[in-house]
Amino acid sequence: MAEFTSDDRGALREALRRLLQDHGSEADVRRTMITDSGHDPALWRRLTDMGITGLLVGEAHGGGGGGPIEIEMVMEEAGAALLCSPLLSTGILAVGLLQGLGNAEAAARLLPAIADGSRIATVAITGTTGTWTEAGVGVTATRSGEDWTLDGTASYVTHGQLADVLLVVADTPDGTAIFEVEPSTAGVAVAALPTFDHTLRLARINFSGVPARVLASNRPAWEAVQEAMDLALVALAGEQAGGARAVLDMTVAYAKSRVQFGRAIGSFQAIKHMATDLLLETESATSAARHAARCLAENTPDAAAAISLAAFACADAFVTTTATSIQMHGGIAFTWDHPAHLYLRRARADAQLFGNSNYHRERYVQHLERQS
Amino acid sequence: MAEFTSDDRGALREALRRLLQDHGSEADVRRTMITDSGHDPALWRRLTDMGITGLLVGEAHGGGGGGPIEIEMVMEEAGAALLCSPLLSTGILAVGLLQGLGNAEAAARLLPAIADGSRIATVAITGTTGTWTEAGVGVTATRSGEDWTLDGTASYVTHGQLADVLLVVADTPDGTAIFEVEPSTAGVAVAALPTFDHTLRLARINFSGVPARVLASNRPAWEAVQEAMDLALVALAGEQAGGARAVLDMTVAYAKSRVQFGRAIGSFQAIKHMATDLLLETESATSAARHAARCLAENTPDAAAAISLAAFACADAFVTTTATSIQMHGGIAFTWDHPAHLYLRRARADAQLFGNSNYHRERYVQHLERQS
Amino acid sequence: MSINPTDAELVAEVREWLAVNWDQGRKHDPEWLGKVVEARWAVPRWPTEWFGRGLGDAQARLVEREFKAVGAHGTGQDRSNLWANTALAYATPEFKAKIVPALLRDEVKMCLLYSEPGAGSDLAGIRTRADSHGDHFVVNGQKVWTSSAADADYGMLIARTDWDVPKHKGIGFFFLPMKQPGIDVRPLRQITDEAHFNEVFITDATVPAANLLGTPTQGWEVLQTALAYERSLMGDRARGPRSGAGGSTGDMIGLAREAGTLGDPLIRQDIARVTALRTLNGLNNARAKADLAQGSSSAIMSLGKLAMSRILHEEARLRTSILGAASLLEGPQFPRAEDANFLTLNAYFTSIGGGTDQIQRNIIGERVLGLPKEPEVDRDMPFRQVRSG
Amino acid sequence: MSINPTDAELVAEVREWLAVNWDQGRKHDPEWLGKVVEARWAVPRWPTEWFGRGLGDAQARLVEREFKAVGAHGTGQDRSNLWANTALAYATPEFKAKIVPALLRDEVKMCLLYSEPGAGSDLAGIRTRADSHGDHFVVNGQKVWTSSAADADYGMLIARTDWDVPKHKGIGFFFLPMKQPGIDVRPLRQITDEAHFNEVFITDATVPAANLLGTPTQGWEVLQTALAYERSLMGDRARGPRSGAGGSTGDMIGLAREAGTLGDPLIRQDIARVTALRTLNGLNNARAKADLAQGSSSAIMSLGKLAMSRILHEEARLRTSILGAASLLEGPQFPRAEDANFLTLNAYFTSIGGGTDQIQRNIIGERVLGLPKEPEVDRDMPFRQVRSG
Repeated sequence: MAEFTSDDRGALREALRRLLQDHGSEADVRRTMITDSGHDPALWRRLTDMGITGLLVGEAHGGGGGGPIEIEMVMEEAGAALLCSPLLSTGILAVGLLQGLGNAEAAARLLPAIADGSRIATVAITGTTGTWTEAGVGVTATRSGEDWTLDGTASYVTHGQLADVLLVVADTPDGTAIFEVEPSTAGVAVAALPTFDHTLRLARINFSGVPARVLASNRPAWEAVQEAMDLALVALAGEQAGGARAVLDMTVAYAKSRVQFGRAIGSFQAIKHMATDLLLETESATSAARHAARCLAENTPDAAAAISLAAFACADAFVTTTATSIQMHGGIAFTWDHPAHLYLRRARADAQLFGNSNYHRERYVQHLERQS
Repeated sequence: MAEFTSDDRGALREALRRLLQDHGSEADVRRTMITDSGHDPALWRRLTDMGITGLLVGEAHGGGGGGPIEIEMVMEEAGAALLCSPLLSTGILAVGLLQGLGNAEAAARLLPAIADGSRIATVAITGTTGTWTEAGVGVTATRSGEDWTLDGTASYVTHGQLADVLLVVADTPDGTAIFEVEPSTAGVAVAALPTFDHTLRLARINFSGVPARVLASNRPAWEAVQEAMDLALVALAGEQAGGARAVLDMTVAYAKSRVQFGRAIGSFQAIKHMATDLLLETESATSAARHAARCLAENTPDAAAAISLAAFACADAFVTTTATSIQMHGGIAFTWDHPAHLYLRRARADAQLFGNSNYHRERYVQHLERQS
Repeated sequence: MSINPTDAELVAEVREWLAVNWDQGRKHDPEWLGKVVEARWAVPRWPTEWFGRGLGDAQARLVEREFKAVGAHGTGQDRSNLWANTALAYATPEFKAKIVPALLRDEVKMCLLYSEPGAGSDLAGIRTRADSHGDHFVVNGQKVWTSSAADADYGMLIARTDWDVPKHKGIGFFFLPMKQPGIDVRPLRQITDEAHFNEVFITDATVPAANLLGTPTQGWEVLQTALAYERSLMGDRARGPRSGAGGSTGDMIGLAREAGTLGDPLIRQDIARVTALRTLNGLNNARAKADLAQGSSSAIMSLGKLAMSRILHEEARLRTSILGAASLLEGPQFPRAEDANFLTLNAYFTSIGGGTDQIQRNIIGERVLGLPKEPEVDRDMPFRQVRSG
Repeated sequence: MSINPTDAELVAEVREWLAVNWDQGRKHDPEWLGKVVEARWAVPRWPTEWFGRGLGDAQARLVEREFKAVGAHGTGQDRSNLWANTALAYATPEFKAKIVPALLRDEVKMCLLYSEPGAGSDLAGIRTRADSHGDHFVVNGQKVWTSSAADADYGMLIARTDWDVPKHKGIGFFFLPMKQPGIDVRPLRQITDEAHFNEVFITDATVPAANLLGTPTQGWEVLQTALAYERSLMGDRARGPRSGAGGSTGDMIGLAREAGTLGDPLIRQDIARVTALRTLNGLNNARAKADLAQGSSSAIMSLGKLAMSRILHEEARLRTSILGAASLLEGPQFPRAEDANFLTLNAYFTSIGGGTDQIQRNIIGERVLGLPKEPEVDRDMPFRQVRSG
């Protein structure tokens, strides 16, 4: 991994923030979210130029060699700006899986194009149950000599309709394995799913006798998938913390300027106390996300616990903050043109991806049990 | 059952309220709760004279022939006044069990003395696990010819140390059965348990080869026990609703009179909004308790659901109201001499007796499933 | 029409009239309503000068019962017709004579022009102005959260007529003609992606002085009367699931069974908790009605909207829990997700609309519990000096 | 003592001094403290006129590190000695000369006489009076929530000296001698059945005018200084389980395992939720410290008390859930129940004491988020006219 100094990080955050101000404003988000692809290729190229899409890719493969700390930071900014992009799928989940598998050939073949933004990859994990566990996998792989074919359905595939490369998690008689499939292969049917969060894209993908290249792993494949999801959860935690912060700032600003009964509504205890509670939620989410990133970067023994904690704490904080924010704004936030609901939609989506809060709380308790 | 008109009920409530104002004031409660017996025999006689102790006992056995509606009402007043008495154990739980068993001999022998307040009875149900289910019973009965002996431990026996008669729920090879034991019998060891709620008395009772009279039932004995507990739960729900109401009234009165920053604290939104939420809790608890009483009195098909609902709704409302009340009072309620903590102690006790809220919520869902 | 009829006489009269005039296939059109008005059944509680019979509430309910029995519409407007009641109470005789029968016959469409972007919780802070020009007023400003404004013939408008008195004291209440050039109605897109409401931009619109209700500065009082009518009618305005397929909004058991999560102990506890909220609200309302029937007013009535707000938010949250990842989706293909997401957003209609939960708590704390009001900084200040934003 | 020593010189000096003067078995008695004061190690940041060395914070911390390394006590009082710092900042030269060395040597016991039954959240609303009689003041009133009042030689007292100015402007700050007839100290029994605090009834007690800190009406300002010292020291004042057997207050897993409820999915979720609160607070504090170390102040600091209040209430609730019916009991026989119940009550010490959660939210909302203050009805009114109750 490359060494990022705190100055490097600060500069990257600042540059990204400026980029998103200029090219990822609320108006840009609204324009982009109603397109089919749901992302802005021009902005994607700028993100690539800034090294964001390849941030996690090793330098040997043309990436920035960043790690969890850097991507968490990037995602705070992405969350604050409601960035519409497949970054989570290609730059984090797919990169994490490819780098974690230990398949040098696949890494060398796929990572450079992901890093330079020319190919978009994603990972198909869960089936129609929407549970991101080994039991939830909905695709089965059958072997015939050296050839594998895939059958079944993957669903809730993030940015599945944009992907040039699908990394498919499938059951085999010998356990979970990972396969590489091009969506154009015969037997692959990619159906876009309409999402409540209009800034997200999800797909259901049917596989019917699809020939697929197995990406052998030098370790149990599900472990590598779980690790990639852990990396994605850290990234999501950052997005949630950043989103919560943006909503809090927006809400506090409104509470200072909106006057009712001859005074700013933020002077009323009801509003003031809600704002204070949201501040605590937001600060805690930020701490949780950054701590999880640091633990994962340093591979500490409690990294798994820290990630589970961040997963539910940040998910709940983002939902609570956005939901309360609408109430605090009153009627204005009940309109489509106000951004509050866009954040609520994102918060509700983020709270489901890769397992909901109850699931992560249970995981967290299991870690606590092992530590106790 | 006797017919109580709404005027009868109003008169009874009014008389009881006056009695408790005169002889069950906070000072009386504080004086009584530190005695060994934890109740005031003189007040007990007055309650007997008013027909309270025998309210549920059939007229044939010298009682008032009242039902769930009347006892719920009585318990609202008892809860408001933090009445220290074994009413719940003897006048409700034991009476309910004796009348539900269908053992005419035992009823004729025991009920008149319970009604006239001269004997105090209780029911020993759970063992040391403190779960009021059939599996939680901690006493075993062994038969030898016509003779039965009891071994084991009953715990959390309400007013066990005051009782002249113990009705003991025990496991037999043929299922649950009910036994009658005098506490003075050799092999019975009654140990008072120190309770956090100083207005309550609980005992642990060890049985070691204790000869006992079986009270045969014309129905499965556990059903009769469950019915007696349902009656007790309705009574407790009334106590909780009444207690919550008293605490709400006390708190609102304080919020009107306490001045800080040059104005009554009840004019601040933080306090006002808390008070409003407590009003909703209290009204809902009152509705739930009275509805459960009515359903039980009329033996409606959804009576069991109504009782479970009241059990958790009233328990939670009483705990929430008392806990919030302390916060709303501030420092003054952190002192021993303020009554707020007495209510909190009672609320916490009531929330455990005969099953906690999680248990009753699960029961409620089971009823909903059957209805759905 | 008999004067001071007995109950039996009244019932006989209304039955006979219905037997002659009502046929089942009949539509509730102005023609039918015209007959009802003419026969003095529309507003039997009202005085005889105004299409009524001067009946007491009990007898008027007998009339309503008979109408209901045959499925006929149009009576009881003395309780239900917000517009007509408000006009009857405050309009000038000339305007009343024109508008009241038209309202009773449902010949004019109405809308409410109360809230403004700058005056939501603080309705008395409106800044739409109505400037007197002798026989008419000229109105300028912006209103919001107006239903049915595009079709309306008149809007019940509150506007500021005097800027030099405190805020409650300089407001006029008008029947503003909506079909005129100065009025621009635009649909207001909600977070649910529906448009049940409008924004109304008013530029130099005119309203005859005769359309003023009460005096030019009595508008706040008129408004309170109108709002009281509205509240007494409102009941539960919350809407059910959009898909219409969700069955009873309270049937979380069925939803969980269908989603395969009914066995989850966490979901089960949550179902108990949330179902209880709705059931308790029903029990509270039943108790309030029983109290009212016995003549004692009940604190519980006021709690209904606040309780419903919590119920709707909690039910939406529970639906989301039950569905899990399926709640990521929307659209007609995914009706359960559509419901959960729609209800999540639409719950704010109840927790914000018609007074936010926070305002409701103020009102209940003050009116029901008798807690003192907050100091109001702008209450006695000339409105011109009141801070806005 | 060298002037402007290098770090190395300073460390050498303190090490040498400790080597000569400190022995391990030594008690922290006034004699030892006297040596520390005399050698100017007690308050190295203070000026040389007042037992100090005028050191910067970094060097003073080097001294503290050396003391700590050998287990010696008594330095760093320029950070930790609330009483001496307050006196140094505001006392008259004559009183300062007398009291400051005594405080540094821990020869006088102190208590705080701030809160009153009528002035809790609104501390500036105190009604204890101090009336000037030339060279002394006569004090009358009642204070509450005082720790250690029975043993104290002096109480730091705020009392009203001028009733005709607004409430913040008529307060004096005194070192009140406690051992005098007019002072009656009574234990205050808490809901936990402990008595860590006192009520102090003050009847015609006297305090020399020399014991006044600042001017007779500068007390509110002096108080803010004293409170700031107190806050910077406070840390987590919440106490652990009374039984002492509960291990880490956060170990809910162990408690549930012992109670046999660790398999309950509801308990497991609750453990996750509540353990997370404590862990998050720790992470927040660590982040705040890191921010401070980097020179940027942090909003998080202010949130600690509010967060801790919630943690303590939630942990107590969870303990109760884990125990179930066992929580009905109390006493040394039932240490787990004793803990759950004690902690349930004692949580209010944090959520009420030192500013209620509600007041904390006001402070955070205003100071951290910059939200505007509420209108204060009594802020500029002569105190004599302020409503009390």
